[in-house]
Amino acid sequence: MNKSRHEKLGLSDKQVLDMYETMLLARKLDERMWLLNRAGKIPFVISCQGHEAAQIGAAYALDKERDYILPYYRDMGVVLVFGMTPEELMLSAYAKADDPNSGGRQMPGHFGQRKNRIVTGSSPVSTQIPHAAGIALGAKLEGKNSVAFVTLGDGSTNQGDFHEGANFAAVHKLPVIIMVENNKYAISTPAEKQFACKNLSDRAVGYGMWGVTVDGTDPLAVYEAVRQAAMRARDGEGPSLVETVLHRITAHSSDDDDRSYRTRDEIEQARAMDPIASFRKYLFENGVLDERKDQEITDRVMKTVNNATEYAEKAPYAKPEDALKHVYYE
Amino acid sequence: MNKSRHEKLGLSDKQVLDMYETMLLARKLDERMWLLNRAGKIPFVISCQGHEAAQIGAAYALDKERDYILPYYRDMGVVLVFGMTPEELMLSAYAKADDPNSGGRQMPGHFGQRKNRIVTGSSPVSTQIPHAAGIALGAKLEGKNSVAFVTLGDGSTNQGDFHEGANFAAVHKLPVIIMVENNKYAISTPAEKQFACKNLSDRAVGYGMWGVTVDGTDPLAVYEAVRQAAMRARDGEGPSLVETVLHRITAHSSDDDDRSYRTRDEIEQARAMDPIASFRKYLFENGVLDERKDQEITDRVMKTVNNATEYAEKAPYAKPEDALKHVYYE
Amino acid sequence: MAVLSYIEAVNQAIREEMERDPRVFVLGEDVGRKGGVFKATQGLYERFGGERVIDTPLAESAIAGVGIGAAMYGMRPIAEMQFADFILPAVNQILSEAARIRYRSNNDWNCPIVIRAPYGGGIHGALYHSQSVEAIFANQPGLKIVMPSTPYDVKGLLKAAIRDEDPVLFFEHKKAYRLIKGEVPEGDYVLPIGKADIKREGEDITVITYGLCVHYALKAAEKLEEEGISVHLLDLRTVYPLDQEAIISAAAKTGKVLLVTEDNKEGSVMSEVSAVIAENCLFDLDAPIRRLAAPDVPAMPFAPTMENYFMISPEKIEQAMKDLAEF
Amino acid sequence: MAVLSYIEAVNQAIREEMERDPRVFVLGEDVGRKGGVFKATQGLYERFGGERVIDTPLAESAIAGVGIGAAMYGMRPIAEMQFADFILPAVNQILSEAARIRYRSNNDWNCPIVIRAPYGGGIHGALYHSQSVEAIFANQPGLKIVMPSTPYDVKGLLKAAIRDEDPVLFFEHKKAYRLIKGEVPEGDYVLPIGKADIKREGEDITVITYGLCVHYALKAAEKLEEEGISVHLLDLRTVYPLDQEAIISAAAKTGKVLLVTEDNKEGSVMSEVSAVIAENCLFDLDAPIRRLAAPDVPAMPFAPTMENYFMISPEKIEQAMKDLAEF
Ligand SMILES: Cc1ncc(C[n+]2csc(CCOP(=O)(O)OP(=O)(O)O)c2C)c(N)n1
Ligand SMILES: Cc1ncc(C[n+]2csc(CCOP(=O)(O)OP(=O)(O)O)c2C)c(N)n1
Ligand SMILES: [Mg+2]
Ligand SMILES: [Mg+2]
Repeated sequence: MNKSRHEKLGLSDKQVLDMYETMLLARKLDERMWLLNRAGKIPFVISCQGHEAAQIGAAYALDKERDYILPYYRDMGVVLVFGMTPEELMLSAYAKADDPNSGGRQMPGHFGQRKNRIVTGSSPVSTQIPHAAGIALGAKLEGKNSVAFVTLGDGSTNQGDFHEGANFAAVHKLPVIIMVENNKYAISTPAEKQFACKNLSDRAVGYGMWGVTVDGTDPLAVYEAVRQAAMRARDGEGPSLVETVLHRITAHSSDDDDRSYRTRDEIEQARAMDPIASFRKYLFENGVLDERKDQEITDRVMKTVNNATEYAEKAPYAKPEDALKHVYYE
Repeated sequence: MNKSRHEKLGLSDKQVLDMYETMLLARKLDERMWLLNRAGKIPFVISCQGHEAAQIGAAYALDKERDYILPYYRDMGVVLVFGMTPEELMLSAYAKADDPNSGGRQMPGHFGQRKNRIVTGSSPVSTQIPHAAGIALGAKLEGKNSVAFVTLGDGSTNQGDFHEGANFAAVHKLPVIIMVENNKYAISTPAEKQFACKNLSDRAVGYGMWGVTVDGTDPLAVYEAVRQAAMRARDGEGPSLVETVLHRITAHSSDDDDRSYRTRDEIEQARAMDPIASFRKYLFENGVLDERKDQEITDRVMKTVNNATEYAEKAPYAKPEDALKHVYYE
Repeated sequence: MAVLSYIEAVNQAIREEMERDPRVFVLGEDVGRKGGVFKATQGLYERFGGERVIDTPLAESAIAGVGIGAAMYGMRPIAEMQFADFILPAVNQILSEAARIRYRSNNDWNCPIVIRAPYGGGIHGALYHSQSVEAIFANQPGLKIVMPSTPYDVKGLLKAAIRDEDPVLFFEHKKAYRLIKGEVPEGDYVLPIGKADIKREGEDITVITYGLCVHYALKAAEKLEEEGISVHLLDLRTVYPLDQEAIISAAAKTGKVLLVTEDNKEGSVMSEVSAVIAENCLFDLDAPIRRLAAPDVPAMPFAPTMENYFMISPEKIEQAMKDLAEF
Repeated sequence: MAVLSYIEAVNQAIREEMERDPRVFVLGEDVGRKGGVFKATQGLYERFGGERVIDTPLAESAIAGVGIGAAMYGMRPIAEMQFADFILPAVNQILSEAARIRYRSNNDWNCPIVIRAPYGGGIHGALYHSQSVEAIFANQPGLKIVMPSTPYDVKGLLKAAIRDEDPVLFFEHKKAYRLIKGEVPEGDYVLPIGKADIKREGEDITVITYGLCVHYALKAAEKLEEEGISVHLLDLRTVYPLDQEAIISAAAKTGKVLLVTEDNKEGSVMSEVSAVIAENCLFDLDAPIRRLAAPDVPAMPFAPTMENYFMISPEKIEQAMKDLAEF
């Protein structure tokens, strides 16, 4: 019998089911956050919806014990794989004191958790690319074989820091993976007003690095590309640029209304290319998943989401004067 | 009889002689400035030596009546073609009040002269790339068919502003020509520590623009490339990236001593590939120039250099309180 | 006169200037079809087209730098930074370039650009969508920084900024956008950049502030009025270069000065206001020059508890006014 | 004790720290084989190799940003900006990132980076090689800014900066590099960041300054001594956050204060010093708080006539001291 695609990639049934469950968990957490936002319970959401395959496919290709990740705001899927718990994500959504990312100081989506090597991020886009080079440089100087995995959106590839960071990593052959989640929009601005190249991976040659464009709705394709990039990185072949092409299913954020710049049709199309649905289909077709198992998974995920929500809702805010803490080393 | 290379390009004998004379003038002005610097008469020199062919070849391919140029500090050859006089250049070297670039406020090499559409420049490298896009945008909005020609060094292509400016120009298909004068050094830092791509024109594809690498010691090759880029620009085909590969004959500037990072051999090699010598050879071989004519040209150039020096030396400095002028519109 | 919100005044000023002068155009992130994330440029894309209302790539240094190039060419660009916090990648273009073009070229070139940006907190914006960034720029000759408080001032000052021959940073308080409304003449008018404005005459204490805090201070002043304390309120409007004359006379008038800013205390524009007073009318003072400002922590946190703790409020101003009056 | 120049003290501090701690490394433009354009890192490439003395691409935002990443990882990067003027492309990395990393992560991450840069004029550097840039940064909690005046302070403070758990901007006056010499202990010592230093005790007037101006002020003070005027001189050393206690007691001591900076006047760090005094010891003052600074023009011109006009000198300080003493 022919091997299935995931088997060819060396992924067991258990692993792909795990990936699927994590994708679903990210989605359901995200959907819950929108509900909470619309109910006035949390002030802001910025979504991973439509990006789950790329995020979880990529994260699975990394070494969770030693690699560093520098996720951007949509990367709930990435941080889930790297060990941030649903409770912790909900604490962040609610801006509660025990949010491990920031103690409720930053908006949700501004990830950071040292114990899991999730490097703290900010709002100004693309500043994390040079950081990734710096992390990789530090690891290299110490002789550790860690990879720095950094993500950003398509629009964000036009920032100077993308260029400077990518170039630095390439000159010094640093173990960096730059993954673009190209959803073809920067808020309302469509890709053709953001860049004029065909693929964003066309930029790789200008840095002398390896580049590839893959289907970002297919977790296995992304897994394969990132695994290859990680192997190259560990082998001293330097950084890579992995472009994943996918669709933003929601508006840019809870503050945005995309009907002013996307047609209904286009939004429907994006929804129709839901990576979770297509991965479910793949798993069904390959006999890894069936209705019963799927229901089990969904139930487990929903229970997790409910518990996390309840937990975070009850958790306390930081005290007002806590605003004064941690400006400098104390 | 076979046509010579310049005839094939549509350049007359007079025109190539003129190019040659301008190259020589740039060289001799530059050499004089070094002498003046070593004699303690002027505080600073930054050289065009080795870059003359690229500068003058390029500038000849532009329209001096309507195009805008945004030169960088080595571009004495470019501004000479665009109408800045040797006296004016010497006034700038001496920091005298009548320096048209800045009234003696800026170091030499910081060009600017509105009447000749030489856009004022600063020291921080690469800021001029977005400016060129802006100039081209202005011209486009006004329906003028002007091209914005902007130059920078190889090291400077690693600045964020190069990336952002190039990308903006490409997205808006603006009539911009970005010319890199790649002398393989940024002060002491060699090219391989600056970028890991093969040619800097490899970056063009990442912006979706036309790119080419040419021999920057050959004025005709550069002329041809820039002419093509200008034609494309005027035809609405957007910006181009022209890389000229050449040699920096002097140290980085009068404040630098390149013996600490270049071997004697290497410096000798750079000198041996002198673009003026090779163009002279070409002109001799094609019967355009002979010893007598060459002597005539050299004499004329030296007289010009002498006169300019004398004139500038005698010219007054700005008054101390002139430092207070022109902060805002008066 | 029509009553407009603060952001409607922004929109109207831009629209009228674009109608008046074909050289005026807008560029920024999402300013076109979407009309800006705050809707400051709403309707302009439809009215003037994509050539004059340009959705740019996500790159602030290019937004500023392309604008600067166009301004040198002779256009009148209005560049939008989506949030003031995101002006920082453009600092080199603004300071090294825009602010120095006239001076470095000995008046041969100039750079008539306006850079608009929404600043300020109290809107659950957290660290990077709440900042006051004026102090970073308020030390750069060649630049002007306008921070209006009322819709009337917005319209008149934004028009003046667009017509100004030099670069102007125009910071708009994002909480004021919809909160603050006021009468705005329909027709064309400009207000002078560089002039402060007395927003309330009073005798006992002088309060100097700008932006949203003007409204908070007015509220507090009304309260104090009931208690018999009369507040003189100066709205700086332009925070760089400062209107020294207006500051000196406002300070000298009551001899008791409270300076209020939403920015962190150390190094804010209020330090300069204090220095001007201390240099010029020290002997008119009956009390130390007080400053009420945000605590010296990097920026406003997200959680409501800490955000409120950080943010200036009418109550905090009222308390500070009372303390000063009783000094 | 050995007599070192200011720049030798820089070099020695870095070398000793690199020997002490393998996590310390240097990155910047031309810092390797060339040893830096001013030779601050001379000999380090030969001693420690290209892995720890890294010639970077010409890209300041990456120099800062890569350094920040390495600092978060746990290294102790010393990033060099070739001239302070060229720190501006890195402002976003320094302010949005370095200064906010500890705060935004609620103490989970930190960023122990040192960013060194030569600043200041009087060396025919013209607009873009002469600037004082501290005011741009001196309003950002999370950051520290050190500007030493003597080789002794340089060594002790640079070592402290390298060992500091938070980001430090370390600005070195480029004219002082070879002009200023002084005794420096051979061994290891650190000086406290955040503490000003009395460089001269006096009774009649107080001068507060930093950097090269400290030496100019000392020179002027010696002159005035001959005329019977005794000058108390406080060297800020750290210009952000300020040593308020030292400022207050130095100001209160004589009641007559002159603040001197080579930077433009409006919005300089001296505004904050003045505001601190006006807030805390107004009634101890016998004269308005004077500021002596560069004129409010964008930057120092190249021509010697205009450069001298712009630049602070011992003579200008002497005159200002006299005027104040006679007030
Ligand atoms: C420097 C900077 N400028 C502007 C913004 C505001 N902003 C937040 S997200 C965004 C669009 C990002 O688009 P893209 O990189 O494609 O990522 P996506 O949201 O599509 O995943 C913008 C403009 C910002 N965060 N940082
Ligand atoms: C932003 C900035 N950083 C640093 C410098 C200092 N600097 C002046 S020229 C130069 C090297 C430029 O190299 P390259 O771009 O290759 O041009 P070249 O001098 O070789 O022609 C450097 C680092 C500067 N002028 N601007
Ligand atoms: Mg996108
Ligand atoms: Mg070069």
